[in-house]
Order: sequence, then C-alpha cells, then structure tokens
Amino acid sequence: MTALTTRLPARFLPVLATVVLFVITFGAGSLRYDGFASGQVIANLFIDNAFLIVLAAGMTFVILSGGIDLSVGSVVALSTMVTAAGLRAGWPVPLVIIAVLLIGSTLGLLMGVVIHKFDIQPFIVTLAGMFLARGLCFLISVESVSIKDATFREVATAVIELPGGVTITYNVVIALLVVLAALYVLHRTRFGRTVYAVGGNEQSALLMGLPTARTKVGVYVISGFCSALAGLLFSLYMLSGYGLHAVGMELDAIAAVVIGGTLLAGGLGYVLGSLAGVLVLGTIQTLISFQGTLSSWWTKIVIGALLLVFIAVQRGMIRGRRRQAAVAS
Amino acid sequence: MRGISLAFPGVKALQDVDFRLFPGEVHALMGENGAGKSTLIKTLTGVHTPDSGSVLLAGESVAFSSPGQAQQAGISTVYQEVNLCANLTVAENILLGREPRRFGGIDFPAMRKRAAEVLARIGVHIDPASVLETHPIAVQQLVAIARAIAVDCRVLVLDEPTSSLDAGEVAELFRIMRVLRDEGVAILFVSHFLDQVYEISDRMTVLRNGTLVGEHLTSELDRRDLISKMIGRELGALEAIEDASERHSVSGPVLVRAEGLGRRGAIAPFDLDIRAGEVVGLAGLLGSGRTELARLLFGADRADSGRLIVDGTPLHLRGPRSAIAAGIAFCSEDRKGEGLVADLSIRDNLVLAMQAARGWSRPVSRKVKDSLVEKYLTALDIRPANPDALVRTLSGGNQQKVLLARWLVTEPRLLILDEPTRGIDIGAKAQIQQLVTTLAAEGTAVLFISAELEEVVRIADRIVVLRDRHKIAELDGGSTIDEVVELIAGDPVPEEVAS
Amino acid sequence: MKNRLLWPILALVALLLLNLVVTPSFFALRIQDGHLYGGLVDVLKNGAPTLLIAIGMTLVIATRGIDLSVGAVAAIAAAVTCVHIGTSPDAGTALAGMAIALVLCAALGLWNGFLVAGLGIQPIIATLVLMTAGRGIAMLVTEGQIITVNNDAYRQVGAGFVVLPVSILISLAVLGLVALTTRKTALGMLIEAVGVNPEASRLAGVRSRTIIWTVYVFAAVCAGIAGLMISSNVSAADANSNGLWIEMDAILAVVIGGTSLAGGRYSLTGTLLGSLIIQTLTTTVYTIGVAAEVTLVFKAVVVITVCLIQSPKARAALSFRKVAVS
Amino acid sequence: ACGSGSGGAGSGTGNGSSGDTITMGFAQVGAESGWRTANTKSIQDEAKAAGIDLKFSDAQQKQENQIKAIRSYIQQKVDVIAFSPVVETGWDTVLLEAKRANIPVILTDRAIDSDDTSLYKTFLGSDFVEEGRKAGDWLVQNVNGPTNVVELQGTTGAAPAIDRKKGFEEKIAAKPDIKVVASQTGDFTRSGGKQVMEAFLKSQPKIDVVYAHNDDMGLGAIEAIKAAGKVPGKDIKIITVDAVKDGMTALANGEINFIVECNPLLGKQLMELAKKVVKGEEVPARVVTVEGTFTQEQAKAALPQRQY
Ligand SMILES: Nc1ncnc2c1ncn2[C@@H]1O[C@H](COP(=O)(O)OP(=O)(O)OP(=O)(O)O)[C@@H](O)[C@H]1O
Ligand SMILES: Nc1ncnc2c1ncn2[C@@H]1O[C@H](COP(=O)(O)OP(=O)(O)OP(=O)(O)O)[C@@H](O)[C@H]1O
Ligand SMILES: [Mg+2]
Ligand SMILES: [Mg+2]
Repeated sequence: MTALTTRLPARFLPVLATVVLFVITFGAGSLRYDGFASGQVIANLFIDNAFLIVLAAGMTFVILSGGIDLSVGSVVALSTMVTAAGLRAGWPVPLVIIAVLLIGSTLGLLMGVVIHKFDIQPFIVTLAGMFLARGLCFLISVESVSIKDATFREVATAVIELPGGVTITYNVVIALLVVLAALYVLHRTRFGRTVYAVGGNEQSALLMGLPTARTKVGVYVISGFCSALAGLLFSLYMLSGYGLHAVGMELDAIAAVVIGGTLLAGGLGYVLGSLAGVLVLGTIQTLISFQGTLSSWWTKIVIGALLLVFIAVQRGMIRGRRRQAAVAS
Repeated sequence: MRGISLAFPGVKALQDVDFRLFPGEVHALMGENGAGKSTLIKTLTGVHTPDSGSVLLAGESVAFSSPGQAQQAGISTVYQEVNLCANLTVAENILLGREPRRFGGIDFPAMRKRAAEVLARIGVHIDPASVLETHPIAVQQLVAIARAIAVDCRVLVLDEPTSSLDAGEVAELFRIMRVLRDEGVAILFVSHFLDQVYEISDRMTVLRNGTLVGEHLTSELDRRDLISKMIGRELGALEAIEDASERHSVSGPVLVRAEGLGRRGAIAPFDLDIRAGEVVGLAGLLGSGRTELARLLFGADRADSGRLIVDGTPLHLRGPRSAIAAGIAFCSEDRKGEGLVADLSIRDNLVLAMQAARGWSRPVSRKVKDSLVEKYLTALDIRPANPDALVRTLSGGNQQKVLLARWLVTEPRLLILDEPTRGIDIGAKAQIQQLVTTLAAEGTAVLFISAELEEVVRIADRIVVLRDRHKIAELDGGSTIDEVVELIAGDPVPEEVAS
Repeated sequence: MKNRLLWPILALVALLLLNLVVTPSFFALRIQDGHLYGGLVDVLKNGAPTLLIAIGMTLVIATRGIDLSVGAVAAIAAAVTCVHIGTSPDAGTALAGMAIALVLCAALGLWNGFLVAGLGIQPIIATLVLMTAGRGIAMLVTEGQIITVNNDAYRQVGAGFVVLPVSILISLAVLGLVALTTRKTALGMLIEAVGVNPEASRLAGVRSRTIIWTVYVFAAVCAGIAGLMISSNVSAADANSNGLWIEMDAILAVVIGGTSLAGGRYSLTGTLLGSLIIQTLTTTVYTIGVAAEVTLVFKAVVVITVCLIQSPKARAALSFRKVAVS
Repeated sequence: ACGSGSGGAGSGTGNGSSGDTITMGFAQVGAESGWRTANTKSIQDEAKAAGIDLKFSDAQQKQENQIKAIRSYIQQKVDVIAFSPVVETGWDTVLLEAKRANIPVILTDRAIDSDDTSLYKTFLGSDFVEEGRKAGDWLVQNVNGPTNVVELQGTTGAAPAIDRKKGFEEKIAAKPDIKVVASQTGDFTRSGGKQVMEAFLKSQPKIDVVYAHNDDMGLGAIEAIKAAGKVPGKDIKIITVDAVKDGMTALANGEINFIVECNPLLGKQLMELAKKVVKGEEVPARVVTVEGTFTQEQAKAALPQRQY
C-alpha cells in the first residue's frame, strides 16, 4: 500500500468523522421527528448559521496559525451596530458595507500587529479587542436600532428557489463563497501554506525563511474581515443593530472549528471541518427545538450531552481507524 | 563577517570573531560544543543581530533582520536541529516559499515533481506527498538538506547536516557539495566528524569559547593540531580512549531477553539476549529499524507479538514507566522532540526521569539534586555549567550530554543509547565512549546505536545487524567494519544471509 | 524572576493610584464591627473567587490545558450547598452541604480529566461540555430559582471577616498551599515538564495522565470553593449568574500574570497579581464612576495598557523612540 | 400528518396538524432570572390546563436562537407562535415568514419595532417604561429636600434596563432636588448589585436612595449597606422593580421601601388569547398585564399569597 492512501486519509479523519456523524444525527432526527427530514430543514441549517459559517472560516485561519481570536462575536455586534446606525443616518448601502468591512479588518490588523510586534499573547489582545468592540457598540447606541433601509430589507427577505421547493437566502450563498475562498487560500496559496507552517512550528517557519510576521498579522486581518462580513450577514438576518447581539458567539465559532477536527495548538485542520462543525452545532439546536418539551435547564444539559456524544464518537472513530491503518500498512 | 560579538544573558557567545568565506570553497567551522558555531551561523543569516561587528556579502554590508531576507540574498541554510514544519508534507517543506505556481495558486503536481527530483539528487526516495513527521529524524535531516539545495544559492550553510546520516548518505551529500563548490558556491560546513571535515573541506576556521583561534588551509593543519586548537590544550585524553576500547565477550547471566518481539510495520519479530556488562551494538542503514527495535525494548511503542523477559521473568511492558522500573533506560535520538524538555532548566532535565520514577510526592532532595548536577556537569563537561540555564539555550552538543546524564542518573541496568554521540564534539565523544566502556565494566548492559559504524565496531562486544526491519545477523565483537558493511548493504535478499 | 513581576506590580499600583486620585478616600481603612472596612478590602474580598479559580487554572494551563467549565462548576457548588441548607440556620447543615458540594466538584474534575487525559479530547472542547451542561445541572438543582439561605455559618465563607475577609484568607491559604506543594514536592516540575513536552515526559517515565487528571480535579475543587464564596457573599445561589464568565477572568488573570497558554512554566505570584489587577479594574470602574456604556472601552484600554507595559518588546520600542526624540 | 399541502382556502380551524388541540410554539428567551423561570412555569402550567399542546424552546439568552426556534415552529406547522422579544428589533424577517405560512403570532412582554403591525396579532405584557415611571413617582412623592440617588442598572443594553432608567428619569426630572449621583450596571444579579453598591458606598459621600432595576440587585445592595454599618430602608431608602418573593420579604421586613411589580404570570391570559387568535376572533392589539406597586404595608399583606 502506498503511503498516499494510508496517510492522507488519516489527516482527514476528524473531518470525515464529523461529516459522517452529522449525517447519522440527521438521520436519527428524521426518524424521530415528523417534518425533520425535509430539504428545508437542511436549508434552514445553512440560513440560520450563515454568519457562523463565515466566522468559523475566519477563525480557522487564526487557530491554524496557533492563535485565537476572542473578538469575533463583538465585532459581529459592532458591525450590526455600524450598519444600522449608518443606514439610519442615511448612508448609502455600499458605503455602509465598505465601512463595516474596513472597520473589521482594521481592528484585526491592529490586534495582529500588537500580538506580533509586542509579543503579547493573542488571548489577551483579542479579549481586549472584544471589550473594545462591544464597548464601541454601546458608545454608538445603548438601544437596539432597527434597519429600515429598503434595499437592505429586500436583500434580507429575498429568497432563492432551489429545486424541490426549498428556499435559501443570499446569506447562504455568501457564506458558501467564503468557505470556497478560504479553501482556496489555505490550500492553494503560499500564504495559506505558511499559515499551516507557522501553526506547526513558528520558529522553524521563521528559520525556513517564510514570512511569519506577515502571516501572523494576516490571519487576524482575515478573521477581522470575516467577522465584519459575518456581521453584515447578521444584520441581514436580524435587520437590526444591537450591542448585545452575538454574545458568546466567539465560543460557538471556536467550538465549531475544534469540533471540525482542527487542533487548537495550530497546524492541523481544514475549513471544511469547520463547516461541518457549524452544521453539527446547528443540528443540535434543531433537534432541541423539534423536541420542544425540554425545560430551560434540560436544554443546556442536552446540548452538553449531544456535544459530548459527538466528540466522543468522533474520537472513537479516529482511534479505531488509526489502528486499522496501522495494521494495514 | 567582521568583529562579530554577541552576548546572551549570562553568556558571551561570540567575541570579536572574524570569518571569511570564499566562492568555490568548502569552509569548515570547527570548535567544541558551545564554541559558538551555530551562533555565528545564526548571526550570518539574520536570526540573531550581532551586538557589534558587520556582515559583508560580496563586499557589501548587509544586515538581515530575518532568515527570509538572508535566503533572498542567496544564503541557503540547514540549521543544526531539524528546523522544518513536521505537520507539512515533505514537498512543502522543501519548496515552501518558492513553490511553483499556476494561475496564481500553488501547482502541487509540479511541486511534488520538483521535490522528488531534489530528493533523488541526494539519493532519497520517499513520497514527497507524505507528511514529514511520519519520517524518522535522519530522513528529516535529509529533507532539510534537500530544501537548502533546492534553490540556486551563492552561499550554502550546513550546520551539522551529517550528525544522523550513515556513510552512504554522507557520500551522496559530499558528491553534491563538490558539484556545487565547483559551480562557485561558497559552502560553510560544520561537523564533529574529523574524517568528514578532512575529506571535504578546503579551509577551516577554529572557534573556542566564542573567540577566533585561527583560520587555516585544511591541507596545512593536521588532526592533532586541529584538536589541540579546538580544545585549547594538548590532546591525550583522546588517545586514551582509542586504547580503552578493548572488547571482551561477556558470559554473565542474561539480563534482558526478547523472544519473538515485534510490531507490524515497524520491525519483524526478533530474538535478542543482552547480558549484564555487555555492550551490544546495533548496525544497519537508515530506516533499517534500529530505533524501532530499541523503542520496543523500552515500551515506548507497544509490541504486538512476542515477549520481553527481564531477569528470567516475563515483563509486561505497559509503557516506559514499567521499563524504567525494570531498570531499562532509553536515550532517544530525537532529543528535541522526544528527549529534552526544552523550557526547563538543566537541573530539572537531569533529575526528570529519576523524579518520575519516585513519584511526585517524594522529591529528590535539594542536596542530592545538587550533588548529582555537580557530578554530571563536570563528568560530561556540560557548558555553561549553570544548572539553572534553560536547556533550550544550550548548544546542540551540550543538550545531548544533558539527555545522556538524565539517564545515567537513574543508574539503569540496561541503557539503550540511540545515537548518543549525535552532534557531540570529538572530546566529548571520546568521553562518552569511555563512559560506555566503564559502565559495562561495572555491570551495566548497553545497547548502542550509532550511524557511525566505526564507533559501533569499536566499542561493541557483540553487533546485531538489521536490514529492512529484520534482524539478519549477530556478529561478535572481533568483526571488522568491512564484515559489517557487507552484511548491512550486502545481499538484497535477507533470507540468504540469515540462513 | 523578580524583574518579570516588577511590571505587573507597577500596573497594579498605577491602577490603585488612579483610584486614589479620583476618590481620595479609597485607601482609607477603618474598623467597622471588628473588621477592616475600606476600598482595598473590597478589592481583596471580591477578587478572592477569581484568584482561587485562577490558581487552579494556572496549573491546568501549565499542562497545556484549559478549563472552561469552572464557572459552571462554581454554580453547581453554590446550588447544591444552598439547596442542602434550605431554611436551616445550622452550622452543621452548612458544613455538610459544602462538603457534599466539594466532593461533587471533585467528581466533575475527574470527569474533565477523563475526557482530556483518558479520551484524549482537546481540553477546550472537553471542558466546553461541562461548561454548557453544568449550568443546566445547577439550574436543575435549583429549578431555575434563586435559592436564598439564611445561615450564619455559610455566610462566613464569602462575607465573613477575621480582621480580613475570610474569602481572601481562604484563597491566600490555597495559594500558599499550592506554592508549597508544587515547590517542595516535585509536582511543579512534573507539571511543567508535561506542559512543555508531553512526549518527552512520557518517555522519561512521567505519569502524565495522572498529573493531568490531578490538575483538573484541583481546578474543579477550587472552582467549587469559589462558587461557595460567591454565593455565600450574597447568601443566595443563582444558578444562572453565579460564576458567569468567571473562566474568562481567571484565564485573563493567569495570562496577565505571565503564564503562557502554550503550557509549561507558570507563575503563581503572577496569577495573584493578575487577579488583583482584574478585580481592581472592576472596582475602579465602579468607584471612579465610568459610565456604564463606556465601561467596556475603558476595560479594553486598561487591559491592553497593562500588557504593553509588561511586554519587553513594547518597552524597548517606546524607550527607543524616546531616545530617538531626545 | 394529514393536511398534505392542499390545506387551503377558508377552513376556519387553522392549519394545524390535528383538528381540535391547538399546538403552540413558544420561544422563551432563557432562564436568566427567577422572574423568567416563573414566567416559563406559568406558561407551561396554563397550557396544560387549557389543553394546548405546547412546544417550548429556550433560546439561552440569544435572539438568534429565538429566531431559529420560531423558524422551526413554522417548519413544524404549529397553530400559533408566541414569544417574548427581549429586544424590539430584528424580528421582521422571521415574522414575515410566519405570516406567509399563515401562522398567527402573539408577543408577550414587549412590542416589536416594526412599521408592519400585521406581523403579529396582539401583544401581551408589561410596560418597562411605565415601571420606571412608577418608581420615579413614588420617589418624587416620598422625599423632600436634596436627595442623592444611586442607580443599579440592569445589563447594559438590555431593554428593561434602558426603559426603567428612562421612565424613572422622566419622573424625577420634575424635582431638581433629586439627583442621580452614580449609575452603574449590576448585571441584574445579586453579586453585581452588592459589588457596585460597596464601591458606591466608598466613593459617594452621601447616598439617600438606591434605585435598582430589579429585586436581586436591590437585595445585593442591602447586604452591602448592612456591611457598611448602615440600615437599609432607613439610612438609605431602596426602590426596586419585579416583586419576586425574596424582594417582597425584604420589603415586608422594612429593608426595601418600595417595589414596582412586573408580573411574570401571564400564562393564563396568553392561552386565552391564543385560543381566540386561532379561532380567528378579533383580539385587542395590546393587552396590558395587571401590575401593581407595593409599599411595605401592602407587602406584608400580599406576601403569604406570593407564588414566585
Ligand atoms: N538563545 C540562547 N540563549 C542563551 N544562550 C545561548 C543561546 N543560544 C546559544 N547560547 C549559548 O551560546 C553558546 C554558543 O552556542 P552554539 O550553539 O553557537 O554552540 P556550537 O558551537 O554550535 O555548539 P555545538 O557543537 O554543541 O552545536 C553556548 O554557550 C550556548 O549555551
Ligand atoms: N534513505 C531513505 N530513503 C527512504 N526512506 C528512508 C530512508 N531512510 C529511512 N527511511 C525510512 O525510515 C523509516 C524507519 O526508520 P527507523 O527509525 O526504523 O530507522 P533506524 O534504523 O532507526 O535509522 P536511524 O535511526 O538511523 O534513522 C522507514 O519509514 C523508512 O522508510
Ligand atoms: Mg551548534
Ligand atoms: Mg534511528
């Protein structure tokens, strides 16, 4: 057996395991609940999590490089706030979009520069970024601001008909495009491979003459950009800006990435895994709302338990498969 | 490089060192462990910024602020420890940063093809799409070399590239170095193997304790002079070792016996007896399974067949702990990854194994610690002799000594040494060899693995030969190198030899 | 070592001085009903739970781990104890309740340890399970209600005084104990070894799994005690808000204290300073009257300034500029 | 399972899956306070009593989860959807979907900020601004001379916090003697309230009144005041909102001076409304829950019957 067939799948295993698990859970849900096995439920999974997909894609870059970005949730909130406030003030839509993306990327850039130049741990810097972004929301307005702009509303409510009567929103299309772009950048460009190298061993990457500085700052810019974009999608989803939007969403994004098999220490993982991770979290949510009889606390316990089942089974699958691979070679 | 000085906290690594490197020459940088060779190289390539002094490249003053810049200026470097990204593929490790592109993206098929070509140039045939960490450290070293020669460079820096390579690989490397030299590339070469240095270099610069001793043409400096320049005194110790290595056949009780021990994909089932007081050498080519054999004996990997008998009773190896408890010690060849705990001090690294065996609640007392540290710092001449220095800051050779000392501290009954002399200077190497002989005389069994066949033959009482992950023969200590080489490289069909 | 802690100390002092400037009475101490009363005392008292959790977190982080579940565990401890106490004013009932709660916390720590060391799941996700489910468990225990108790013995843990607040005395005692155990035994060194290079440690015969297991249990017990302090301070268990986001504060304290999230070498003194800095920051916000909507921006600015002050690189850059200007 | 697609024109019984029992989807915000838990319990109990099949989901304090839940109710074709929008914005898209699917919507707690009032049938709930006003009124009537007030705000940005502040300020503006000297968020929790109050006690030379946006923060403040050697309710007057049992007890004991009620028990009213809405009957666009205020004497009387 050649090394190619035994080795590469081993690295893809976590992703594969997540996808397989996702399919199994979905199957289980379909058997258990009426109306679960419809195309629209799957479509809703994407519609309801489009912003999270974008966030997770950005977060994948950061985690692959060995860092972490806690600011994403707040940047989403800030983006919704800027969008809503900007539109309320009568800015044209394109200007709002550009402003939001610029703010997100700039915040990312600032954090990246501080992390890299001053050698401060990403955890603190991005936590400060988290405070700052949310603080800025409240400076703009403490109250929630609704979006009344006609163009925005149109895009938000527009649906794309898929065969079989299933509908999706433009958000889904954008999210999937982001995933594709992330795939391309991570796997087909020097920057992407350097992200993996830095995450694998920063010192070595430096000695190999790779542009580690640019890469380390770059991942935070990407994450900032993705957060801002996710914020725009969130604005479309909610049609409002609010300082308390997306509280704790950074944890969802990190969880999705890690469930997708990415190593928190960096250097190993795939965007597709993160996508699968988001879908897993979304499915857990969907299962719970279909169940419909859980009290608030049982909801939490069941979410935790399902999460556990996911990661434990995933772990088991990876271990079992590794053993088989070892035996086969 | 002119008047280079560089100080780390507490250590003056370089003091006013001048160094010249000409196109079309192989220039050996010589010195004991910790003399400052690697540091000088890192100053050249922009890893460290010198406190004073200047670097001139083709007459122009340069100041690289990162290795990337040095690379762009045509300086290609293999650093001492394998500095690659183990999580990437072999091809990426070789070509990342100058990968072939197509439509703006990396062209992977072309990249794999290029990588395979470069690897073939140095005689390595591995799948370029495989992940680097699946390969043993020696292969990783070859990949690092491949990376360095994959580009057209003006200056090629090789910091102990041969420390875990065997003779065949080294010959390949030298062939290429000669080709490059003839093309006008300036090559800087560091090695503790004097034979290699004399074989390949045209000129050498000697460092001692961070200061320049002198620059000489290789042809004008004989070995004795070189050594005395390096260690700063007349050699005598060295000769003592050459004699100390008389062999004897040991007929004591069997200490460790392996019966049909094996692991699929790693090493075929083998039998092996090791007696107390015996030095058993393992010989074989790269990838012949020596390390795997050793790991099985230590329980670092779990065997899937056979059993291990210690002192006549079967030992159920559940992991390194049970091996250590049975008096087995294993000094790994991968000191960075599997050996040392880089961010701990010399002291902590020294007592780690001993402490682990005692459990956390029974600390080794400060007094015992200090006396142990004291003893081994002097016995192995570890520098700097500051027990609180972080192991990460030690020179490669000194790290190796710390690792060795860690296991000596546990007073093992069977000491497995996998490439213990890797990256160690000639004086220290002699010391270690002597140490092995002494230990054996005191009744310790030693399993000795080294890529340097000569060394194995010199100190082993018995030599076990491996090929293609099979044990194919056992020779007694009187054998000559030629006999071993014949077995190692010899017939392509192992069965014939074995029968 | 001393040098490393100098800057966090300076940051703390600067923050305290800021309070003094805005509120001149901030440093004032007086004896009130036989115990010390004043702004500084509040900082110590309210910082005690974070400090305690941060101590446990330090050890977890030193092994390259992280424990997100501490907040939930704190909530569970509070809930179990308060439900056990109910309306009883007995000291015995309170003690029994606390004992039960802490045993339960140890079990939860074992669970985390099992996921991390036993199954080999990444710590952040392994403890995320308990972070989510744990709060649910706490609410299950209290049935979503805030359980108010009226028990003097229990009140002592978080609101009591023996000259100084009992809670800070407990935290400092634990800190001392941990410092002593890790320094006087080999535990500290082994923890660091496991954190820096797990594989090398395994090959050196270190029982890395047992060690990892131990630190998670310890962190959970610390979280449990902290939960008791928090709830005892207001004599009520609120499953939903007890210890909410305290894991972030604790991690921040550890990191500000100079311990790297990448594992390995840790500093307990650093953690102490980190916790004090964070609590002082919170108290400062209240005392100097930062408007609620500016609070977060203020915190962000302070946190980043503290870190810049500590970063040798940032100081180098700054002093370089000064030299260049002058 | 029956109405396969055709379920169309004019059938007055709605589009539920089974003929007579009504299925209601209720998207709760979370269980962030005792108040909310009481609210949930009332809805669950009353649904059972009214024979309504309740699908309940807890959004863990996240609006997007609430939206997801509503979307899944639409998917499951429930007969009526009810939810408590904690924020007034951000509901248009999903409610439009509900409207398209012909599922009537009832808001509880709070209205939404939408120009399109056809998105929901009615809304049932308290008025947070009004609560703030009641608190302000009481203060204006019950103090004389210069009065320093400290305010313990709810979670920054949360609607009750904003509105209770707004209503309160509106009323006290009438009396320039009353000044809010410090205002900080205590996150609606007891420990938050206690910590903030401790700090206020040190930084403010004179505090006459505490206005807390909920009972819990008020209870925390009481602890802090006691620790400072002062008497809550006497040295420092306390006004809170909610009237949960613990708060009422403190009020009855004289440690709180005035509580504005915010009634969580709207299950019964909700179920009645739901039945009407499903039948297609007209309902008023706004149903206000019955809410009062409590002084210390009233609290003593009301306490024994307090359920939550
Ligand atoms: N990062 C560092 N921090 C502190 N001291 C260092 C650091 N790097 C190297 N040193 C010290 O500098 C001296 C020179 O080390 P260097 O690695 O250059 O030796 P070397 O000649 O390459 O030795 P070897 O043959 O063992 O590789 C040693 O004393 C070493 O301990
Ligand atoms: N020159 C080479 N070309 C291709 N593969 C090699 C080469 N050298 C080693 N390998 C690989 O090395 C692996 C086995 O390494 P192992 O650690 O058993 O070797 P070893 O005998 O201990 O040698 P050493 O310790 O000197 O590296 C196999 O995967 C083998 O394919
Ligand atoms: Mg060196
Ligand atoms: Mg080997």
